[in-house]
Amino acid sequence: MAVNWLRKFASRSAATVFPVLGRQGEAALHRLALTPGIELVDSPRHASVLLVAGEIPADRFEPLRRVHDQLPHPFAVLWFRSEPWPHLEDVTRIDALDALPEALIAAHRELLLGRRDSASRILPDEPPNPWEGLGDFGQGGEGMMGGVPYGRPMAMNMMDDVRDGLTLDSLSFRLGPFYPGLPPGMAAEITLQGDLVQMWSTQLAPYPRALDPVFFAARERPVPIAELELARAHHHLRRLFSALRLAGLEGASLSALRLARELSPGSRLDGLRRRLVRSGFFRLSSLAGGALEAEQARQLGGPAARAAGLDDDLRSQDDGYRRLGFAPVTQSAGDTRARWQQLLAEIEQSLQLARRAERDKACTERMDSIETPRGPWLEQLPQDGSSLLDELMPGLEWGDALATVASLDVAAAERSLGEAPA
Amino acid sequence: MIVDQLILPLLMVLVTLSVGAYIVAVLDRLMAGAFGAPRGGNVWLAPLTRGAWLLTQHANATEAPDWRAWRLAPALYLALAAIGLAVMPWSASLVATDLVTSVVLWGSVEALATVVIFLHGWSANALLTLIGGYRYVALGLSYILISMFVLIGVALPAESLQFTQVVASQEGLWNVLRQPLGLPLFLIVGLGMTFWGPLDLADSTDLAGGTASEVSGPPRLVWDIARAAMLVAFSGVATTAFLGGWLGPWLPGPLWVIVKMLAVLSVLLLLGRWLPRLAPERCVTLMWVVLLPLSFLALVWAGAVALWE
Amino acid sequence: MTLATLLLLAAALIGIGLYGALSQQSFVMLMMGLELMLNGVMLAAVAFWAYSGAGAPAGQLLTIIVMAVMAIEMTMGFALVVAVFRGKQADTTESLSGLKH
Amino acid sequence: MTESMNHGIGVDIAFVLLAALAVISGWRVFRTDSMVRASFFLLVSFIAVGAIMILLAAEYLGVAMFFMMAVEMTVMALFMVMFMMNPAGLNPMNMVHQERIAIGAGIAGFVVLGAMALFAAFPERPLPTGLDPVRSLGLEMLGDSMLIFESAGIVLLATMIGVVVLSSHRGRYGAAAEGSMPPGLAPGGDPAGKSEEDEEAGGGHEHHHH
Repeated sequence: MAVNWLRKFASRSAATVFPVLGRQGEAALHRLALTPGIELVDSPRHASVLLVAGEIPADRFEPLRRVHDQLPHPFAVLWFRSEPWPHLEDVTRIDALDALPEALIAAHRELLLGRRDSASRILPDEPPNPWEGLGDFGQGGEGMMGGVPYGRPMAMNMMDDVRDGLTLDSLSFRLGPFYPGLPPGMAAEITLQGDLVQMWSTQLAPYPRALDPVFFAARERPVPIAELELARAHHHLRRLFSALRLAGLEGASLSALRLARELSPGSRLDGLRRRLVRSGFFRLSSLAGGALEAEQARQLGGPAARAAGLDDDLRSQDDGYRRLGFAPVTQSAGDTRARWQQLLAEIEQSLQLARRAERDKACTERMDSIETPRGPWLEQLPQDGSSLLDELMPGLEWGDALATVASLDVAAAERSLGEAPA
Repeated sequence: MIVDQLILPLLMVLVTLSVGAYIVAVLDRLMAGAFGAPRGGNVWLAPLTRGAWLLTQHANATEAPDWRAWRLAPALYLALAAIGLAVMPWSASLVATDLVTSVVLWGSVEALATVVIFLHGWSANALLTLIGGYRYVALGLSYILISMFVLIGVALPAESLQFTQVVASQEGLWNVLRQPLGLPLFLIVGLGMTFWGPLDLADSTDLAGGTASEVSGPPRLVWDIARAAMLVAFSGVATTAFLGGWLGPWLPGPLWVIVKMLAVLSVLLLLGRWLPRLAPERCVTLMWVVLLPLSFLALVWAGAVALWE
Repeated sequence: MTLATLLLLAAALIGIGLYGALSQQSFVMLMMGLELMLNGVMLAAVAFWAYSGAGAPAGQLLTIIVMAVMAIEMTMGFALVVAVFRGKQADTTESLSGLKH
Repeated sequence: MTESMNHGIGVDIAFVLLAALAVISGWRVFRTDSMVRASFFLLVSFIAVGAIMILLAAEYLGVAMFFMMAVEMTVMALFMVMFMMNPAGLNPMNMVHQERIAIGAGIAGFVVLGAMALFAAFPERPLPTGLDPVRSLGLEMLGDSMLIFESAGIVLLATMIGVVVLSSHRGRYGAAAEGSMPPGLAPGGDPAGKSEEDEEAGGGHEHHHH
């Protein structure tokens, strides 16, 4: 009786959702972030609903199984534009973005009211490896150190340590592909020493990021510059959202998302920029580090390259743009802070161009070279650059490392699978 | 006698604890709404329904945790917050335990909090929780030092280590004016100790929740309540040490304490929503290079003023 | 709670500490044994102060000095351990034969 | 708080519980599988003794005990982890030598001291009523015994300097005399971590090597 009352009361709480992103699943994330009654959480332990958004490639099934089993009972699983695994009972698949928030809230509510059974575990509850004891007391190695209990090396450094005489814990682990601090789909083997990244090796490249269809249209025919520039600003604003969320500025991150949603040539970035400056984002946050060498910047292209001082921008070769008075903006430092300043400047520039282009009804003129928000598109679309992180990450503090990853758009670009964003 | 000395003070602390934690949750939601979080649902009901949800959720297990420490850590943190609230006077006579060394006891609450937060991160036997625990230990020592220097400063004019005496010594002039550096420093320490907002380095988003990233269900509820209660305890001690506690015209003493605590809480929660999280490296530098010398200065200032008076 | 019971408790703590200090191989655990012994000493000092010292402040003072000694013991101990560890990668008493000759 | 001296049954119960806690956790220190656990068991033992001190009206000492030992044991736990001796208790830990002698010595110590406690006659001079222990301690520390404390302060300072010298002669990043630079993450690599100038100037490419 009392329990029933408690559950009834609990069913009015916000639905806590842990999103597992598949290919092009980010649209769901951006929609849910602005929906009242839904709370996106960073850890599967904090969620009551697991949302599988987008197609999950087969090489990420195993991690998905593990994330699935990490949700505490009772929990529900929803598949959004993704094929549920056939052996699961009680699966819910949603394909319409507009129906998603309500489905999530309903799943949470029904779960608590007992109208829906909790999803059951997939993997057996046992250590991934057997205990491998060697020593007198069952320990792995000599004395009480060393060995591999449960098949896992102990957090100790048996190698010669170049950093200091102390065997301060080198901690090796694998992060991703569903860790919210990394780009969707990316996984890496990381060795930390204290708070410092000692080694980073990218294991799974992030999913390609969808480009707005207007960029593909621009390869075939002249398109209005206003439309192209708004799509660019939209792309950048959504990246700003995840970075600001990571930096602990939830309010500002949501206003970036709102700005993206209601983007028009009349939109102004001033409010968001002022807010960021006043909150001390550029001074207090983890933004030092992640400086690109000239060669790395050229390889990556796009805003990251311009933030490192290269003024490569295919737009300056287009007569349509030239008539609007376009000149690339650049920064010099090339680090994370410079990249965010660059991104803000580019969003502002895009909005300005969009206003002027709308007034002049300007269209693009070249079709063989397009500057996408991700980088230049000459013969082929911008390719994946995540291997760059292996060189860039070592030596950064953990906070700086994640902020650097967020500031770099390393994912490849691809055609949007579904409908165009509104 | 048992009723007077045990049950009533206990009740008082429990009520402050639960009401305080609830108010923190509501205020924080209001602030979040003002800063642009999607509005929806009832702000006054939301913390309660969330609590009910966590009560119905199972407490999960990790692989080979230190069960005892893992389950105890949230409860101990809550107990520390309760100790803080117990030594905080509501009026000259209304105080749960009027220990003669209550200022030092509060200092030891801060020191023990370091232990408890580290245990919470360490005992889950998981990666991100461990990093969160270490981060806190690396910073915790500097928080304790700053707070102790500042609190010794308020004990000087009172010539006592007792919070009731500290308030009594502010009859003429509140310490916030007598020792202008004290309150800001103390509030920064408060944000650090509860890892709230800009100083949320132990339970941060870049660690997917840090020390709390592996807990669910009732233990998580206790941990959340404990953090909120610790913030309340901090605002209580700040009110007592710097804002003259129960002193004030017109209103009865306890009401003044409540008003002042609410004001301090609002400032803390506002800072929490307004500022981004500090980089840990920058935070260490800030603490040791800027704030610790400032706290020395605050102490010297307090000593000079005490001699001059 | 009488002087005798308090002193018995102190004796028990000192006994356990003595066992630890003598039996443990690792430096840090050895230091823990010492600290536990000092814990007993402090308790005895306060017990004497309360029951047979007529509240002479010197009793409390002794305890404070023991606390300071503990802090010193720990810092010096750790400094030595760090120095030895860096030099010899040793953290147990057996592996340090240099001090014997 | 002086009424705790003419103590009632509550104080006795509290004492028995705290004494049991102090002894059991003190014993667990040497019987647990993990060094972090060991140091926190020691902390529990200290806290129990501190609480007993508060029962004995030594309020400052008891509370100071919490304060000092919390910090001390945290540092201790961290050092354990740094030396990586089985911090998490994943491997059983039993590293003892001369255990029989040690047990014998421990028991002998307890018996001798216990016998002294039981059979020696100590003068019975309880705390005078109206004594303010904290005030009397403060007056003693900063009045008559000022000299002792000044010298204790100097000893502490000397210790600090000694510790720094001992541990930084060969510093974290190499010999102090050779200009300590963070080493690379690989042998012969660029120094890891950033120097202050790099951060402030924001100049991406040039590194300021010293």
